[in-house]
Order: sequence, then structure tokens, then C-alpha cells
Amino acid sequence: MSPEERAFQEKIDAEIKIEPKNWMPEGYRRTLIRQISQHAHSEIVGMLPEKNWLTRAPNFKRKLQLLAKIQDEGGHGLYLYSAMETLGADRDEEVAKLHSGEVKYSSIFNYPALSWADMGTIGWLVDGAAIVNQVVLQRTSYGPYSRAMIRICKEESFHQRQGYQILLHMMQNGTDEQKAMVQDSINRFWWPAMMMFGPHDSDSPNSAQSMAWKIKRMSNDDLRQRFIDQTVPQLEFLGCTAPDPDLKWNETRGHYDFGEIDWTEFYDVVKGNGPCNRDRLRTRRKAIEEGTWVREAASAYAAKQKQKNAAA
Amino acid sequence: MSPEERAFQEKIDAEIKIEPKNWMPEGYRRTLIRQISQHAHSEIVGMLPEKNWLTRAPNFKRKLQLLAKIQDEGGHGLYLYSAMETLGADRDEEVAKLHSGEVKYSSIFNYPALSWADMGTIGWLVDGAAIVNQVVLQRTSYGPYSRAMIRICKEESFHQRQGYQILLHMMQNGTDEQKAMVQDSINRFWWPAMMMFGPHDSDSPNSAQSMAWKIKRMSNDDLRQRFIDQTVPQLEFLGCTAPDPDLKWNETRGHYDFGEIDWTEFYDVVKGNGPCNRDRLRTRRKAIEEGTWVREAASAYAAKQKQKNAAA
Amino acid sequence: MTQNQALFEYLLRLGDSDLILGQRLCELVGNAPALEEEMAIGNVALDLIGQARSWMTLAAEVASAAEIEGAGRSADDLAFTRDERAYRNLLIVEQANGNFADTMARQYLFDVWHFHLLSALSGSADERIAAIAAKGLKEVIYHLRRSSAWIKRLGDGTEESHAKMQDAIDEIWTYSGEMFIADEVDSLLADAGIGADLNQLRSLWQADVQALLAEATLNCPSMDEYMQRGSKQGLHTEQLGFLLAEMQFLPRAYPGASW
Amino acid sequence: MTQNQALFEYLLRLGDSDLILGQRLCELVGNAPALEEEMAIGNVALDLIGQARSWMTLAAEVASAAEIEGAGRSADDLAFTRDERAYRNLLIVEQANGNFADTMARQYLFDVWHFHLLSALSGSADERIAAIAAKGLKEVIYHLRRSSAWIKRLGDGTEESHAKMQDAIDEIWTYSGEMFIADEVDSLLADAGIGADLNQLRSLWQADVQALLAEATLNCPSMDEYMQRGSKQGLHTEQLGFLLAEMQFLPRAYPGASW
Repeated sequence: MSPEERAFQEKIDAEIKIEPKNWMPEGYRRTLIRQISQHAHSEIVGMLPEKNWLTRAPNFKRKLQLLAKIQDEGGHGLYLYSAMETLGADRDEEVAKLHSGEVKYSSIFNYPALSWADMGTIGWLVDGAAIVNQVVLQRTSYGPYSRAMIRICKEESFHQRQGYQILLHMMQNGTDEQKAMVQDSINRFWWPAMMMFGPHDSDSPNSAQSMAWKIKRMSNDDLRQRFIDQTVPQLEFLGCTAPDPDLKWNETRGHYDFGEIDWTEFYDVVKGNGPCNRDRLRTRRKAIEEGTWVREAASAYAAKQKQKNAAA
Repeated sequence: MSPEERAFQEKIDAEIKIEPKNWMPEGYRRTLIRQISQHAHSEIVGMLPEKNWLTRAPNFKRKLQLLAKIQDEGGHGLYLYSAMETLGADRDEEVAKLHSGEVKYSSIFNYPALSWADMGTIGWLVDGAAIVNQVVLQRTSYGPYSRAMIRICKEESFHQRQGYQILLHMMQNGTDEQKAMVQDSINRFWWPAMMMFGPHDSDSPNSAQSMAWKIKRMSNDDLRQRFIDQTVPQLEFLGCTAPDPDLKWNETRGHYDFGEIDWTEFYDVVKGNGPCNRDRLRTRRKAIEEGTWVREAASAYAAKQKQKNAAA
Repeated sequence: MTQNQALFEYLLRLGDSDLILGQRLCELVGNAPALEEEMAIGNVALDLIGQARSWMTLAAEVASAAEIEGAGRSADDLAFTRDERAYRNLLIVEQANGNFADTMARQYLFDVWHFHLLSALSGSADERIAAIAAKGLKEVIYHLRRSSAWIKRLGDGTEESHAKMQDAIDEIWTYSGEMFIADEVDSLLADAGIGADLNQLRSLWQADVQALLAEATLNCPSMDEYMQRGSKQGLHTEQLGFLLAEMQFLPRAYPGASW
Repeated sequence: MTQNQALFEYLLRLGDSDLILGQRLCELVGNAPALEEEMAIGNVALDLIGQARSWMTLAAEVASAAEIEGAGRSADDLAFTRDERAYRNLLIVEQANGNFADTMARQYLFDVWHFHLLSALSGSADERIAAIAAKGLKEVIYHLRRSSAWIKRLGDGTEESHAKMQDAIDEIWTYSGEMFIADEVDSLLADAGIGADLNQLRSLWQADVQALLAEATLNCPSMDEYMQRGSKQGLHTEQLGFLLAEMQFLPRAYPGASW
């Protein structure tokens, strides 16, 4: 280990944040760029399933809420891209990697939003799972990322409560059709939400280094368990069930036991075979491609203005 | 008058049809090409207001009826283009004139279809007015045009009855909302339908020559009167009213009197300022432009096949 | 027509235009030329739908208090169960998004009108209207600044963007005149000091638009061109029906359900 | 599951796929590359919607006679008031029209399947099904002839059309595998001689498609590629909801009204 490397690791161990101008190992930088960019892409792609119901939201309150949530996600994306740029990465280049399929985003957004109840479930389960991840990441070792997480966590908690409220309202004040809609939505999103924490620790080869660098601070399986433990009481309060016959409280462990995830599905979706992978990427690519002439015009205009100002 | 011209006029006067290979004056040919092409364009553009409700038709029966009607109109268009081509005109050239705005189509199709009741009203009033015109045109002097009219009239009468049935069903079995929808639709289409017969005879300078050539066989005002006389009893049977306070039976004339048409509106729409003129032409132009590569492919394929067959 | 009837109608017009334009902008989420633009479009949509809600809430109150047509309906009822022919939004806002120049041309011409309208209504004799207008005005100032900037960027950007922007202005222009056509409702409320004077608005709008288009190196069509109209009688273009079918789907499919 | 329950479900699947593809084709009226094509597309739509009506009418009869779920609903009720999650059409037919190559790729892959399916069902032990299938088959022979011709024309046309056609096939391919995935309903009815054997259909389909794509100078993707599925459980792509919102608007907006 070089002296620089040693000093770096000592800072990490002492819980001192690494800042953009500090020396850092190339691997640390690369890992962070990959992780933050994936996180940013996920925020951006994550707007799309919700957009799908934005134009069909059933009343003013829900429409405004949903739009505000989507806007927050866009904001998170921009904020995370900025954190990523402090590591010397270029946003356009990273977005190009997203569009070419070289870099991924959270697989959860490759599942379709098929009913209004999904707007509740996505807030409750998907944002809920994300928060469990992000709460821990508030203590991540890279300063800008850590600060982004603190800010993002606050808004995500708000979204999660809002999502839960959507479902609760339908369960408590809804018709039978609405209640069935909620249960169906939970059935569809339950397992994909569980998968959001990634493979088993034993199948997650990069995790050890990330833990040592304190980029990651808790293992996939531990995070998943935490999420399940906090989610099941909420599920019961809703009056709904999970599509998992093995789910039950384990007095000895002090945790919920749960069934095995279908890892074939997980890897299928990661590989690009989820129901919406192609749609999501096509939508993002189309937006950027069709906007080329607009961005060119903005640059040309800015150049002209600069010239005018210089001449004046 | 040249001998040819005299022989031509004698045939006309003797009610002998002019056929494609017969000699005819240039003016006769030009007038016919213009009239038949306008008629064909009207069939094609006339599909669009109905298409607007095709994807929203309320049940199987109405959806199938409406689609069949639209298909018939397309068929009429093709049939009329063929009649036009017997005069030496080229379909693509004439369609290009439509797209450039040089040649018109019936102004009625520049009014929007805003409710399902319009599918009834368009059938009843618009096709009804068209039929009054076309029944007379069955006796037009040019053979192919006359024969096209005979065929088209049959189908149009069917459409008209179908349209009337749509309205009658809504008036007799409908809710108050549906009845209001019917009356509103009639209010919107009444005057535009009256305008379908063109300006007053006194303002229709080309009519005299067309009458002599027996291309036209009844004057605009006479046709309009015939239409009103047959339509008002149907309107009363529906239990609806016309938006014309001057409409009333004139015992002396043996005809209905009716109010003065708003000719400013008529000429505005003819000039391209109707609510849908631009939309209609844009739709037609877009279809042809976006289909360029398809037509090129079809030609290329046909050429290749020809070559292969020649080689074999 | 009573003043309350006129007021109800006036509030619907305000609310409907905001809502329909907001809905059109919602369609653009995930489909803008840059993320920052997507965010900006979303913000404008959020403002407009919020304003629509305020206007329709007041409309519902007015109707119920005066026991006129529309009484007993909530803002949500007004927005999500009224038919196309009962909708009162300006024709300009229901036009499809088209390309980014089309979107911006529609937005700019509306924003200039909206700005002057809310400026006028901020001084309305009806304090409820004045309050909603004053709050909305702050938002619209930002909308207008942004759409003005894009008209200039695209108009005076590249050859391609200039051509697209000019086409967009020329295409949408025919729907601009309607913003200034006053009817009985407008006159009654303008006379009462409650509504805006549309003639005055017209002059203000014309001056602003002509100046900005000139700055953007764009040709400004004439105010005397033929202008489409009809929204005050609920006579819309064929585009609105499809928009409403989508927007109103849930309340229509589950009548009476609470969400 | 009783045989009648299976039959009801089976008929819905047949009817829904026909109806949704017919609806997609309706969208193309006024929007095809030539008038003759517009007419041809309209004719195919007319056939498909007519077949959908026959299947759903029979489904309604079966449900009412057997007093199972769905009893008392007419064919129109089934088509115009069922929700997205209750719709059983194949995912391939709900995909957007795209360009003409996309439209034709979707149509051709469906037509080949539809042809072999109706051929099989023409010999169904259920005479009602055999009759509808035999009538439909005559129409589908024409559909298939036409879409085959276009695959060849575009595949072996110009460079541009070849590239577009290949893209179209590659894009839609992932939705083709679902046509051959049998579940309990399929097995039960195939065993009873009522439904079609999907394995057999798969071989016939594969042979036809491979041969035609080769003739059209197009690359045929592998049958082993990852295939999307879900329609038999009503798990659709996000496109269907919008299509239904439009198609069902009137019956939803005016519940109980007769048209």
C-alpha cells in the first residue's frame, strides 16, 4: 500500500469524508462513478413508470402530488449527476453509457405500471426499499455523495408516506374493485422490490472492497432483512397480503423469515429482458436524439450573444 | 362552332353519353377533371372526420358500421379517380394539387366531429346532401362519371339511413345527455350542410356552361330546396329542431322557406380558414410523405422481380 | 345572465385553459430535449394545474353558493367529468405538443396573455380572484421569462431552429386571436371591475409579441389574419376529445370512487 | 377449472387479440402510405373486429349458459367495460403501430399464427368454434397473403426498407414467443379436441416464418431468444391502458347508455 493509499484508508477508517480534491485510489473513483451514475440514471428512468399515470391521475390532489414527486426525482437525478461530476466524470458521457446499455439503472423500473394502485405501491415499496439503502448511504465515505443522500432521503421519506397513503385510502375508502387493484399491485411489485437490494452477499463479489472503502456500509442481505422487517407491519395494517407463503415472524431470530427470490428473473431483467427495459431506454434515447437541434440552437445562440457582448 | 363541336353538342342534347374515346371540347374535359377530382378528394378527406370517432365508437355494431362506411368512401374515391383518369388526368398530379391547396374538396369536411352524434349527423345530413347532388349526376353527360354516380348513390343511401338510425336510436332510447348531443350536432352541421350545394345560382358563374354540357343538371338553389324539402320531415320525426328561425312550410310555393346562409362563413372556409382545413390537409400530406420510402421499396421490389422473371 | 352565472363561466374558462395546457405539458415528461428542460416543463405544468385547481375550487364555491348550474360539484367533478362541449379552455392550449418549437410557440403566446391577464386580475374587485391571480402571477412571470428565452434561442439560433420556430409561430398563430374576443361574460365582469378588459390585453400582448419576435429575428404574423374561435361556446378542435378520454379515464371508469 | 370456465377464458383470448389488433389498425385510417393500403388495412381491421365480435358473443353465451363469472354480460360489455388487467389479448397486438415496417412485422407474425390457429380450430370438436374459425380463416388467408407480400417487398426492396424491416422484426420478435405458451386452459381444451395444440402451431409457424424471412432476404431471429409473456394473466405492456382509455371512453362516460 502506498503512503497515499494508507493515508486515504486511515481517513476512511476514522470516518472522515473524502472530498473531491483529496487523493483517492482509481478503483475508489471508478466504483463511485459507476455507483452514483447508476443511482442518477435510476432517478431519471424512474420518472417514466410514474409518467405513465400522470396524464391519467384521478383528481387534482393526486395529479399534483404525482407530478411533484416526478419533479423531485428529476431533481435527485441532477443532484446526483453533479456529485458524480465532482469525480471528474462527464454527464453526457455517462448518459451515453446508459443509452448504449453499458451502464444499468435499478431493475425495478423495468416493470410496467399497470394500474393507478401502482402509483401507491411504487411510492411505498420501491421508494421504501430505496430509502433503506439510502439511509445507510448517508454515511458513505465520499462527501458529496453522502450529502446528496441526506438531502434525497428526506424527500424520499415523504414520497414513501404519500405512496402508502394512496394505498391506505383505496383500502379504507375504496370499492371492492379498488381494493383488488391494491392487492394486485402489491402482488406484482413485492418480489421485484425485494430484488432491489441485489444478489445474496455470497453472490456479490464487489461488495467486500466497497465495504472496506465504506462506499457500501451494509450488506445486501442485511438491508433486505431490514426492509422486510419494517414493511410487513405496514402491509398488515393495509389489510393486504404478500405473495410469499414463506413469510412469517421468526421469534428466535427476531426477524421475518421469507421465501427465496427467483434469481433467474432477477438476472433476466438485469440482462435487458424485463418487460420494459427496451421501452425505457428507447424513451430516453428518443428524447435526447430529438432534442439535438434544440441543444445546437441554444449553443449557437449563446455563441452569438457572447460575440455581441464582446463587440459592445 | 366546329363540326366536331356541333356533333358533340348534338349527342349531349340527345342524352347520349360521352365516352372516353369520343372527341370532346377542352373546356368540357377540364371542367370534368376538376369536378371529378374534387369529388374524389372529398371522399378521401371525408374519411377523416369519421376516423376521428372510429377508435371511440361505443359498441361493436357501430364500430363495424362506421369502419365499413369509411371503407366505402375510400372505395368511392378510388372509383372516381379511375373515372377521372379516363379523361387523361393523372391521379398523383391531381392529389398533389389537393395537397398544395390548388384544388378543393367539399368544405363540409372542414368542420370538426366533436361528439358521437356527429357520426349520425354526418351520415344523415352530409351524405344526404351529397346524395341529392349525386342522384342528379347519375344523368350527367360523361359516361364513366355517370356510371360511377349510379354505383356510389346506392351505397350513400345506405349510409344516410344508417346515420339517421344512429340519431333516431339516441333520440328514442337515449338519456337526456344523448338527446342533447343529437340536437347540438344538428345545430352545428345544419348550415354547413346547406352550404354544400354551393353559392346562389346568381353567384355561380360557371354553372350555365356546365348545364349546357349537362355536366350539371340542376342548379345549386334548386338542389338545396329539394334537400330541405326532404330533410325537414325527417328532422321533425327525430323530434329535433333546426337552428333556423325562418324555416317554415310555404303552402303557396309548396316548399319550405328558409333563412339566408352566412356566405361570409362559406367563403372563409373555402379560402382555407375553416376549423379543420389545415388539419385535414396536413394529415393527408403526412400520410403520403411518410409513405415515400414504402412506395420506393415496392417499386424496387417489383423491378427486381421483373428482372428475375426475365432472366428465368 | 346573472353576475354569478357569468362568474362561474369566467372561472371555468380560466381553470380549463390552465388545466389543459398543464395536461399537455405532462405528456412531455420523459420527452424533452434535456433534463433541465424536462424539469422546467414539469414546473410550469405543476403551476398551471395548481392554478386550475384554485380557479375550479372557486367556481365550485360560486356555483354552490348561488345555486346555479354546477352547484354541488367539486373542483374534481368539474375537471374530471365534464364533457368536451362543456370545456371552456382556449383552443390554443389543446393543440398537440408537436416539436419543441411548437411547444414553445404555444407556451409563449399563451404566457404573454396569461401574464397580462393575471396582472389585470390581481386588481380585481373580487378579492378571491385577486388573490389567486396575484399568487399565479408570480409563477407566470417565470413561465414567460423562460418561454421568451426559448423563442429567442430558437429564432436566433441555427438555420434549422429558426425555420422550425417560424413554422411553429405561423401554425399556432390562428389560435391566438381568440384570447381577445370578448363576449357577454367578459363585458359583464369587466364592467363590474371583476374581469379583465380584453381590448387592453390585446394591445399589451401585441406590443410584447411583436417586440420579442423581432428580437428573435422572427416574422410576426398580422393580428388581422383569420383567427379560429369557438372555445367560449365549447366548440373545440378534434384534439381535445382524445386528451379528455385519457385524462378522465379513472373517474369515468369508476364512477363515484374516491382516490 | 371447469371446461366452461376454460372455454370462456379461451374465447376471450381469441376475441381480445382480434379486437386490439383491429383497434390498432383503425388508428391508421388516413395515415397509410397509399390509398390502396389504407383500404387494405381497413379491410383487415373490419375482419378482425368482426371476428372479435363473434368470439365475444360466444363467450357471453357460454358464460350465461354455465352461470360462471361473466354471466349476464354482452359481447359489448366484455369489450367496452373490461379493465386492462382483465384483457387477454397477446402482447404483440397491443404494440404501437410505429412505421409501416413495424405495422407489417406485427401483422405478419400474428397472421401466420392466426392462420394456423384458425386452421386448427376449424376442426374443433365444438361446432360453434369450428364455424367461427372456418369463416375467419377465409379472411385470414387474405390477411396473410398481403402481409407476406409486404415483408418481401420491404425486405427485398431498397436498402432503407430492408433496414427498417429488419429492425421491425428484431423489435417485435420478443412478443412472438407468447403465442405458443400453453397454460391449463390451453391444455384442457386441446385435450378435449376443442382448442388448438400450441406446440404444433409453433412448428408450423416457425417453418413458415423462417422460409418467408429468408425469401425476403431478412435475418430470422432465434426462437430461443428471451420472450415476453404475461397476457394470459392479463399482465400487459404499458401501451394497452391508453388504447383502452380511448376505445372505452363513451361506454365509460355514459354508463348504461344505449347507442
